[in-house]
Order: sequence, then structure tokens, then C-alpha cells
Amino acid sequence: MDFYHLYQNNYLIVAVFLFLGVLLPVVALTAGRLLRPYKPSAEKYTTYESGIEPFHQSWVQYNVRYYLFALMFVIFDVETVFLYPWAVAYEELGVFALIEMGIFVVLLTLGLVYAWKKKVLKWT
Amino acid sequence: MMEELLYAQPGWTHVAIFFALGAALLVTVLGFVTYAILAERKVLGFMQMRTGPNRVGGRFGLLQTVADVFKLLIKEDTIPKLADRPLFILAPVIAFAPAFMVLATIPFSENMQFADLGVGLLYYVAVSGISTIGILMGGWASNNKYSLLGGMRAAAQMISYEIPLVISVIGVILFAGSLNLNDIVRGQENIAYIFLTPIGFFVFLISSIAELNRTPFDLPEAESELVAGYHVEYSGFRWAFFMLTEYVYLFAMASLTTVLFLGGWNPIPFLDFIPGMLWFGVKFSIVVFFMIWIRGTLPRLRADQLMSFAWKVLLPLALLNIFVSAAVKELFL
Amino acid sequence: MSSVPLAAYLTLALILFCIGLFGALTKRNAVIVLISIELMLNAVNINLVAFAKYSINPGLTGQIFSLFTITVAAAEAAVGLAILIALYRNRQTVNVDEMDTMKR
Amino acid sequence: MDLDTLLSFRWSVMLPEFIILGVATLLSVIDLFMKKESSRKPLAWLAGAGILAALISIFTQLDIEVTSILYDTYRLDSFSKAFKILLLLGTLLVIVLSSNYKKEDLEENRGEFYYLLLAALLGAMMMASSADLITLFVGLELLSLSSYVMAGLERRNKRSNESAFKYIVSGGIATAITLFGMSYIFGLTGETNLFKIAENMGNLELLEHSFLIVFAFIITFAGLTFKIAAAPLHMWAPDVYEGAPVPVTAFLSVVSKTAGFVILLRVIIICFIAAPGIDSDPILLQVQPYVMVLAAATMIIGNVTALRQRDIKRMFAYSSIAQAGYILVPFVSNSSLIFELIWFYLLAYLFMNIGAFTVIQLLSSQEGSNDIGVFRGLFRRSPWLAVPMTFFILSLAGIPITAGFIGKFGIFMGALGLEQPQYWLAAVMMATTLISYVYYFNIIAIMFFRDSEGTKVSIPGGMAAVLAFCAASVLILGVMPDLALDFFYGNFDVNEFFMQIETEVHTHDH
Amino acid sequence: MNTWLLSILILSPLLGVLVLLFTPSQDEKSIKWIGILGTLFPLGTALVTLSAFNKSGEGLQLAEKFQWVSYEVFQSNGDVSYPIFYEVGVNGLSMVLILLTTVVSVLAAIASFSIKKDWKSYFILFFLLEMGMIGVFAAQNLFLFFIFFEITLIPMFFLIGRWGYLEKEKAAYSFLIYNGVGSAILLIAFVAMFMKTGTMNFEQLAYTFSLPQSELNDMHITKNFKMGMLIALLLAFAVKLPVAPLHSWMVRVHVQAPPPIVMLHSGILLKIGAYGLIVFGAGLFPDQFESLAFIIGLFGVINLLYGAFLALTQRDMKRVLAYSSVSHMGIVLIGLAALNEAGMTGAVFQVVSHGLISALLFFLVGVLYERAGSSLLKDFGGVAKRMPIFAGVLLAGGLASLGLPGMSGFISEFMAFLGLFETMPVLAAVGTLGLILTAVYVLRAVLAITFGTEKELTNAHDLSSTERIPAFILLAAILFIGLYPAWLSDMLRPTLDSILLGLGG
Repeated sequence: MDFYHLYQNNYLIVAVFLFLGVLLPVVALTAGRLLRPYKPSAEKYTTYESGIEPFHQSWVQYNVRYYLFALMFVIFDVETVFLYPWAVAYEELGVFALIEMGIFVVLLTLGLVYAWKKKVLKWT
Repeated sequence: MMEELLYAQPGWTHVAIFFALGAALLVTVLGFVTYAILAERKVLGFMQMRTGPNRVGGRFGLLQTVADVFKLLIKEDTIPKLADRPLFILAPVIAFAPAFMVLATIPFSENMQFADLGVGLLYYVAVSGISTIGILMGGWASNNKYSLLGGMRAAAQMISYEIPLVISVIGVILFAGSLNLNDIVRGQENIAYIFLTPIGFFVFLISSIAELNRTPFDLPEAESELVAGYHVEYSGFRWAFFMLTEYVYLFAMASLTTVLFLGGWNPIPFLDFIPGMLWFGVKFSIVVFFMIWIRGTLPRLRADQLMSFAWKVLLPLALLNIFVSAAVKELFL
Repeated sequence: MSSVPLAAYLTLALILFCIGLFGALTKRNAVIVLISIELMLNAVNINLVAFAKYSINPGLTGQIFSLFTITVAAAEAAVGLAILIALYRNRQTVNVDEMDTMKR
Repeated sequence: MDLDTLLSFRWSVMLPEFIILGVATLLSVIDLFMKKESSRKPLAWLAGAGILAALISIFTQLDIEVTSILYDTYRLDSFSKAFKILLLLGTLLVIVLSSNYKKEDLEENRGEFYYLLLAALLGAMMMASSADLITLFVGLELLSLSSYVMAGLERRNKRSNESAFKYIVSGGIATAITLFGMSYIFGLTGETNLFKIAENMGNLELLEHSFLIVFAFIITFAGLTFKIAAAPLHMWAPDVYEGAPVPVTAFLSVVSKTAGFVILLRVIIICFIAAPGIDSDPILLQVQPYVMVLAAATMIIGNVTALRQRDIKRMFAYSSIAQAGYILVPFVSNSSLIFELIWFYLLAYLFMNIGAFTVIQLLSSQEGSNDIGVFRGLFRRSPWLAVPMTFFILSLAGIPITAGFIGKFGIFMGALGLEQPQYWLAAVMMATTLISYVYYFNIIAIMFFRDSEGTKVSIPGGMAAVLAFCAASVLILGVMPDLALDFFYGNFDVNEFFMQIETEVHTHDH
Repeated sequence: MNTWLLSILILSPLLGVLVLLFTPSQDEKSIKWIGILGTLFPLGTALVTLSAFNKSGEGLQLAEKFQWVSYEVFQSNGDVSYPIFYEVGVNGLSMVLILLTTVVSVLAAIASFSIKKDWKSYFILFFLLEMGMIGVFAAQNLFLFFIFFEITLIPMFFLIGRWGYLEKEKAAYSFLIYNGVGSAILLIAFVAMFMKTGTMNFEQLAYTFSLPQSELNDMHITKNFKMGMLIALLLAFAVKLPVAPLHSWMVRVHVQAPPPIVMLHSGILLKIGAYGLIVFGAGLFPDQFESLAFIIGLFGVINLLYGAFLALTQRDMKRVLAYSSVSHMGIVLIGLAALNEAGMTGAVFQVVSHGLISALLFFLVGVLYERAGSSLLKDFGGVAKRMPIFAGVLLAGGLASLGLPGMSGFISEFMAFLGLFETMPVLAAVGTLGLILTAVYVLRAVLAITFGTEKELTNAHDLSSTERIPAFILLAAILFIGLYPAWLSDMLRPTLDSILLGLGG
């Protein structure tokens, strides 16, 4: 049961850190509000566009290639879901699991090569 | 005392104590950031054969950053009329909080660690990923073309380099057989993992620089192209928090590098009379210096080079590293 | 802080699942629809992990199952987005209501 | 699990899967390094050869007794062999269809199509051969994900995109629902192995949670009905079938549906066979009305809505929904004939539906339209197309001396064979079959009774072979159904389906 | 044991199909001749079968049996195998009907000279139809019966839909749907019986159902089940027959279908309904049949009167004949409902006789339509002057239809009513009203065409030699049965006896 407490305490620390991480900006910005001046004028609140009057909406649909990278990221990031446990348990799993992981990684590499060939990795 | 505390039933006392300790760390980190910025400017100045800041706070400009902070604190805070206000305000917080959270699990010395998580490394990787959302959010909420582009670029870069970063540490996990950072450090009592998995270290180091958006990978903030990237509309202390995030991450990443590859608090043989904390500090400082050094030396990459470098060089290397590491483990350990 | 009962996890998962289902069925933005599906899958993960720890017959396989679920969810999201991109290139919209080339 | 244990498994039983996997990988590599301009036709041959090899290897496995490797995540039993034959045969025919499918939009992705098809097939085969929830689920998703992409393979075609998107959204929802149910199954039993689940389901402790078992059943079942396009998750079928390229539609309506029934049988029957429902009656009896309503609704919705369709692919979508409803009937009636009935019907369905889609592909690519009008005067223009199509349609409608009739007859036997015959279910099935006459015979009427100035349809050799093969099979199975039934009884022992294999667990001292 | 004779008979029309497949489709003349010759072959085979058939022999003759389909059912009480056999055989009733089929087929093939297009596919379908009809009567097994029953459906659909008149498609559809309903009910009933008893053979089924109730309980066969089955069967065959509220499809078919096909349909196909009622209704469930006798009789009378009334008001000769068929089928029901020998004989006689008479009349109307492009009564008059032979045959046919003594129609109607008067005199008395009406509408229609003021007819030549053959043969057959009914009744006796035995009469 003690280990259970240890476990809980460790995550309690994480929670406290989260709290602190949020607290600092809040405190600092609140403090700043008391200190800083407030002299609004229309120019200050226009969007910066190198000194030109901003024209049309800037919330544009961004380039598709960002999505493609996001897709690649998702796929390879999830790969690590399998790699981490495998690496941790490597001692018990042994050579056969290494071979299996080899197959797994080779197939994924094939995916990478595919993306490469299809010019997904090309920026511009 | 700490042991007992940790094994006891959690309660509000715990919260209080942890809060105090966390706050102490926070102060330390802020101190580090203050002087890291100064150090960076100094080192850069030195490399570029100039003096760097030297007016405020004595001969070495010791209070330069402190003054900067105060300047930021009393600067007027503007939020553009067109911006998405709630997201605009939320963004710096979301960027900063994870940066501080990851510090919870770093073992600075044998008994100087806050949360000894079983999945420490995974925790680090997972939580640090959240910052990207903050940056993206900031870029989007500003409703500014520059910042949107900067935010998108930052996000693209961060996710691209996250992959090699995450995979390059698998060698370390293989050797340590654990995701617990303490275990990893203990695994390096005899030999630091940098020697066992040099490719991994190489990939990790480069990816971490890219993750930190530092030169030569600082495209999201490319002043000459995108003004200031995703935080172009931010001013005052809100902007400061993005900067703070960056430097806290520098702190965290340097610590992680130390822990994973440089042996953490483990001393170099025969020098174990020096306390572990100090060893850690030394190794940590070397990493930080290295990063500043790189910034001073290398030019910025082109956007397309940046992306293809991650996917076409680092990722295959990282994948290769898995099997090299496994082979090393099979053959030599 | 005693341990949380299983029912709480299940209820959470159920609520999450229902929110996801609701979103997937009613939202008009295709991206949100995909995200809603992810939400449903995550509800499943909560269920699996909670069952793996607290059920009448606890078993570690639940966590392994959830690993697979995560992977598949990612793959599904990736394919979904890829298809959405292709669709967007042709139709210039991600609004589900406008996908009506084929009427009944 | 160490090296010795793994090497002690009989990996040879996985030969068909290995062949498919190998060919799929090979295809993807070849396609990647092939010149962009060069023809992808040889890839079709390679894919076809791979499937043929896998088919042959299954036939060589016919006399192997039940084998299980990897702790029952893979098992070779009669059930898996019987249904894998269907899956492979269906895909083989689809390959022929696709190699003759000419459309600008598809050309650039033709190479992908073949290995996606094989990947989907591999998923389906794993579904047939596994007794573990996780593997079953992964197989299901491998099939689904490949299908999603295949449906959208005509990248510049709006309809294809749209169909793929609708497919993945509804598929994703269905996956989530299935998984949600599976998570409860796991939660109740703590196992993912189907047989161990069955064992634990009988546990008395579970009695107090019987409502949860019912809940798990209903959710899982509802989710799994997605693949077979049965109500309530049938809505995707019309749009997807209409938008997808014809060979993909054929694949979805035949192979994917077969796989759906496979997983349905595996999961539902094994997991719940011993499970108690509320008040400790067997759950399968308790939920019977629910499943029955689903089957009836599927038949009614499919057939009634098909009446209004002008788009031929859409009509066949509804028709295949209806057919799924028919095949659910033996499932509902808990008949002891369930396996051979479903198997036979799916076999017949394979021939008649792929045959019909062959004709549809030929016509729609020549006329550039999917409207039912493309059939106008077909008998005058190309009797060799109209006559086989008539056989397929008669078979789909369940008219005697076609395989479809024998299939339907068998289903009736299943429905009426119990101590309590399901009269009203049989009546619903018969009534909806009658409704189906209207739209099936409408096609015939258009082909035979209307004249048009249209031109003769040219039939490439491969397509002609598929047509002839399917038409002959439909007729031969209709006249001599014992060919198939004897094959089934001679080679497959349905009892193997329920046989749990104790794998020897090697224990080693560490 | 297996003589193959019946199988050859069933498959004999396929020979024509085979030959036709290798005939060029433009060669009208040879196709038509192949068509006629192709129907002669089944006729010949049928005659050979007749000669091999022992007229006074009881029970099934020339039986053949092979295992065909087998399902293995694993049940809690051990393995039960559900085999389905290919079983054919003939008794007196089916022999007569097969003979009728082959004869009418030949005549219809001759009448098919009037077909204008797509001769090749027309005759292929024609042969398939004939095969189905022969098969229906030869089958000794529910499964086989059903298959042949359905086989008749599909060629008919095509024949009506492609070669019919203006509203042919609508007619084809209503034919398909109505008969589809019938066969749907039939299939459910058949399978249900099969699953309860494990057999599909007529005799075995009849034996099983005649077992005492205590034994039936073990097989989960209740009285209600038997009653339900009977009602289902009655319903199914009522559509086919057709019985009054379900008759609209038949009228439509008779109006729209090409004349040779109507000959077959009204001559043979409608009789399948009657055959089914006799063999399955009265044969399998005699007890239940008895309890429903009154309702059947009632429907018979309704049919008779309703058909006759409507026939009286029609302005189209085809519709007159169509409603007269409805009316005449009522007599079959009346005969069955009587539950005695006279009634039963009447019913069977009516089946045969009406087959001949309606074939003749529809043939003649077809001829008329070919000449004038119309069959409306108002378009004709005084035909007797220009076409004397035609008018003579038409008049003879009409008289046969209204039951003039000496013709086949008289015997059947007389016997049927004789039977019914014994058991249900009131109903029979009402029914006789129908006979009078029949006389009225037949004479009204026939006389309107043959006599009266002469109307202008463009193409009013008399029956050609090819048209005379079917007309005379049919007329001869009608007279033969009318004058020498013993030939028929001898053949039918054993079959009728066995059915009557079951009915307890």
C-alpha cells in the first residue's frame, strides 16, 4: 500500500507543478496589470502588417503540406507507442522480438520511402 | 524526511510542502533563465568579438536581464482588436505550463528529484509536446498573417523533429531497460550512454536544438522573414512568457540530455568525491554552452532543408540507431 | 484520497463516448467530426485501462488492447485527414452538409 | 515468449497469409520503383498469382487438423479455411475486374490499388483465422482502412472522394462502437481470447452483472453489423457504393461483407454462447428478438429503398443491404446449420454479385453513366452480356435453378427448423424478396423489353472469363448444390469452431 | 427401378432449345418449324410414357429417385440428415395433365406462326415453359415441384413482357408479383413441412400427416400447424387458380399476352393451381380440408357467379373469355368442396376439359385479332358469312364452354354439381344460377361475332390450313372426352380413389 501512496504522491507533485506553471503567468500578468500603463489608441490595436493597413482576413486556409506533415507525425509518433514498451522489456523478450521489431520498423521505413518517393517530404 | 513524506497518505500537508519545493525550483529556474540570457548574449558577444551587455548592474551587465524583465512588466499590453481574445490570452499559459511541468521528473542529483515517475521519459516526451499547441494557438489567435505563418512553421518543425527525438532515445531505453530517469542514470554508473549510442546522441542533440527553435533551426522566429514569427502581436509580459518558455525548455532539454546521455550526476571515475549535484551542473553547463556556441557559429537553414533534414536524415538515422543499439547490447553487454 | 471506484471511470468513458457520438453525428465541420470519433475511441481506452485494473477479472491485456486502439485510432485519423485533403482539393469545402453529390 | 516457444509453433499453417503479405510488400516496392509512365498491368498479374498461390495453399491445408499458434491469436480451423476460400476467390475475381477498369482518375494510383486490395484481403483473412479480440480487431481495421483508401482512389473524382470520406466517418463511428462493446466484453471477463472469454462468461459471479453482458452484446453486435451493412449501420453503403470505383464496390459488397459475417460469427457466437442474460437465461436466446428486428429491418429497408433508385450502383447497394438481412436470418434463428447456410449463401452471393458488377462495370464504362438506362435494349445489343446478367439477377432474386435459390431455401430451412420456427421472420424475408422482384425484374425488363440504338458492348477477355465463370457457377450450384455442400461437409467440421486448443506453455527457469 | 423415361420426358423440350441455339436468328421459317417439331418430340415421348403407363395400376408409376441435396443437421437428439431427393413419377391424374400439356403445346407452337419478332428467343422460352409445366406434373416431391413451378414463372414473364400487346409490361409485372406471392407462401409452407417431417416426398408426407395425433406430437406437429399449412397452400394455389379476389392479374395476362401463350396459360398453367389443390390440399390434409369444405365451396360459387356476371358485361372478347375462365375455375372448387366421388371427378374433368376449351377459344380469338387488329365485340358481326369454318368452330367451342351435353364441359359441370348437391344443396342451388349466366354470356359474345349485321373486315379470309390443325384437333378432343368420358375416368380412378379414401368418402 505504501507504494501506492508513493505513486499517488509523485503524481501529486506533477499536479502541483501544473498548478505552479499556470499560477506564474496569472500572477505575473495580474501584477503587470497594476504596474503597466493603459493608453489605448486605434493604431495600437490594429494588426501589424509591416506598416500597411491590414487587408482581408488573415485566418486563411493554410497550405495542405502542413496536414501532410501532421499525418506523417501521427504515424511515426504512434510507432513509438510500440517501440517504448518493446525497448523497456527487451531483456525478457530476446532476439525474436528484435526480429519482429525489425520487420515492424522495415515496414514503417517502407512507408517513409513511399512518402519520400511521392514527394510528400518536399517542402515547397 | 522526504522518504516518509512520499510513502505517507497524501493530504493537504503534502500539497503545501510540494508547493513550497516547487516554488523554490521555479525561482531557481527563473534565476537560471535570467542569467542564461545574459550568458548567451555574453558568449555570442565574445564569439562575435564584442563585449555584449555591460552597462546595467555593474561591469558585466549582471542586472541587464533583470532590467529587461522590469521593462517588460511595465510595458503597455496590447491585444489587437481582431484577435481571438480568449485564445490569445490562453496561448502563453499553455506554452509555459508544460515547460515547467517537465522539470518535475528530472533527477538533478541522487536525492534531488521531485517526482520519481515510472514512466519519466515518456512523461517528458508527452508533456513537452503540449507546448506546440500553445505556440500554434498564439499564432492563430493573433489574426495576423505573419504570426499565423510563424505558428504553422513552428508547429511543423516541432512535430517533425519530435519524431527523431523520440526515437533516438530508444537506444537509451534499451540499455537501461526502463523509462524511469533514475534508473537510466543509475544504468550509466560505469559508462555514459553517449559512448554506447553515439548516433542516438547526435540525433537527439540536433533534434533538441530544433525543438527549442534555436538557430540554426529558428525559422519560426526568423526576424528577417516573418518579423518575429508567431508572437509578433504579443507584447509586454505575454511576450515574455513565450521567451520564458523557450529558456525553460533550454534548461529542461539540457538537463534531459545530461540525464540520458551524459550520465546525470554520475561522476567521472576517480573523481567521485565531488558531489553529484556538481557533476550534474558541470555537464549541464557544457550542453547549454554547446547550444549557445552552435547559435553563434551556424547560419540559419532554409525551410525546405529544415524539413527534409528531419525526415530524410535524422529519422532514418534514428531508426538505424535502434538496431545498432540492440546489436551493441547483444554483443558487448 | 481513496481509490476511485470502477463505476466512475465507466461513467466518464460513457459520457465521453456519448459526447463523441453526438459530435460525430451532428457537427458540420469534417475535421470536428473526425476529432469526435477520436473522442469515442479514447472513451474506449479509458474503459479498457480501467477494466484492466479494477474489474472482476483484472488482466493486463486491457492495456495492450488500448495500445492497439491508440494505434488504430491514429491510423484512422491519418487516413481520414488524407481523404479530407483530397476532398478539399476538389470541393473547396470541409462542410459535411455540402457533401451531397450523391442524393438518395 | 522465447525463441524456442516461437520456433515450436507450426508457422506453415500461416502460409496463405504469408504469401499475401509477401506479395503485397513486393508489389508496393515494385510500384514505388517503377517508372511513372510504365503500365501497371503486370502488377495485376502478380497480385492475381499471389492470391491463386494462397488459394492453392489453403487447399493443401484442407486435411490439416485444428492448429493454433501464438496462443490462439492465430488458428487454422475448418471455419477459417472455409471462409478464407470465399475471401480469396472473391478478391481474385475483383482483381480481374480492376485490371480491366479503365478510368483516367485511377491510372495514377493503379499500383496502389493492387496492394491495398491485398492488404484488405490480409485483414479479412486474419479476421477469419483469429480467436483473439485484439487480433480480430486489428484485422478488421486493416480491412477497413485499406477499403477507405480504395474507395477514394479516384483522387480527382468528387464522388469518389466523398464516398471515401463518408465511409471513413461512418466506419470510424462503427469501429468506436464495436470497440466500446469489446471493452465491456473484456471488462467482464478480463480476457481477450475468445474461448477464455466464453469460459469466464459462464462464471456465476457475472450473473449479478448480467445487464452489462446484454449491454456489451448489443453494442458489439451493433458495431459489427457495420461491415455487413445491416441496419442500423447501413446508411454508408449507398453513398460509398455509388462513389467508389466499380471494382472497389464489388470488393466491398462481396469480400468485405463476407469478412463482416466472419467476425460476427466468431465474436458473437463464441463469446456469448455460454453467457447468461438477464435472469440467467442464455443471452443468445434473450437477445433474439432484438437481432430479429434488426434482420427484418435490414431486409425491409434494403428492398424498399432499392425500389426508388435509378443509379444502378446505388440500387445494388440497397440490394446488398437486403442480402445481408437474409444472411442474418440463420444467425438469428440459432440454427445448427448456421455455418453451412451462411457459407453457401455467401458463396452464391459471391458469384452472382461479382458477376453483376462485371456487367455494370462494362456498361458504365462504355456509356459513362451509372443510370439504369445503360441497360436499355442490352439483349439486342449484346446478348452475351444480357443473358449472364439475367442469371445473376434471377439468382439474386432467388429464382430456382440458380445458386441464389438454394441459398435462400437453406436459409428458410434454418429459420423454420427450430422447435419454435420463426414464421414471421420467414414471412418478412419472403415478402421482401417479392418486393425485390420489382427492381430486379425491372432491370431485366429494361434489358429485354426496351429497344435502343446503343452499340454493342465490347467485352475484354478477362471480363468474359469472369462472366462465364460466375454465370456457370451460379447455374451449376443451382442445379447441383451438393457439389458445394459435399465439399463443405467433406472437408470442414464445424465442431472445430468451438474447439479450444490448449497450447503447451513452455516454462523456463530464469 | 429407374426407367429414365420421365426424366427424358421432362427434359425433352430442351432438345428444341439445343437445336435453336445453333440456328441463325434471322431464319424465321426454320425457327418456326423447329419450334413445332420441338414440341412434337415431347408429345411423342408423352405418348410413349402413356403406353408404358398401366392405366388401371394403382399408385405411382415410372418412378425415379436420386439423392440430390443433403444437409446434415446436428440436433440435440443426434444427427439428423435432411436429404432432398430428385423424385419423379406419374399417377393417372398427372399422366392426363402431362398429356394435355404436350398436346396443347404442339397446338400453341403451331399457333405461334403469328409471332412477329425474335422468334429464336421466343421458342427457347416456349420450350423452357413447356419443360416447367411437364415437370410440375411429374414431380413427386415438394422441392422439385416448387422448382418447376417457378420455372414456369420466368419464361412466362418474358413471353408476356416481350411479345404481348400494348400494356404487356404491366401485365408481365402483375403476373410476376401475384404468382410471386403465391410461390412465396408455397415455399414457406413447403420448408416448414420439410423441417417438421424430414421428407418432401408426397406419399411420405401424406403418410406422416395421417399418423395419429399422439405420434405427431413427438414431431411437434400440432393440429394448428396442419391447419396453418393447409390454409397457406390453399392461399398459394388460390392465386394461381385464380380465386375471385385474387384474379385481376389473370385477366390482365389473358388480355395482354400473345395468343399462343394465353392458350398455354389458360389451358395448362391455371390448372397447376387446381392440381395443387387436389394433390396437396385434399391429398395431404384431408381432415382439415373437410372442415374447410364449405368455405371452399362458397368461394367456388362466388367465383362462378362473379366471373359469369363480369363476363356478361365485357365488351372485349378476350376479357369475356378471361372472366369465363374465372367462372369455370369456380366449378373446380365446387367439385372439390363436394368431398365425394362425383364432385372430385367433376373437378378433375373440369381441369382437363377447360384446358382444351379455353385453348381452343383463345386460339380463335388470336386468329380474330390477327385479322382485324381488335378483339372488341363491337368491331365484329356477321363473320359467319366470310369465315364460315371459323364461325363454326367458334360456336362449337362456345357451346362446349357453356356445357352442352356431348361435349366435355357438360360432364364436368354436371358431375361437380351432382356432388355438391349431395353435401351442400343450398350452395349448389345458388351455383346453378351461374350455369344459366354462362349460357347467356357465351351466346351473347359468340353470336355477336358470328351473326348479325356484317361489319367491314380488312382481312377476312377463313382459317388457313395451318390454323385448322389446332382448331380441329382441339375440337376433336373436346368431343372425344364428351362422348367417351370413360377413357379419362378410367385413368383417373385410382388417383381419385386414393384421395377420396383420405377424405373418408
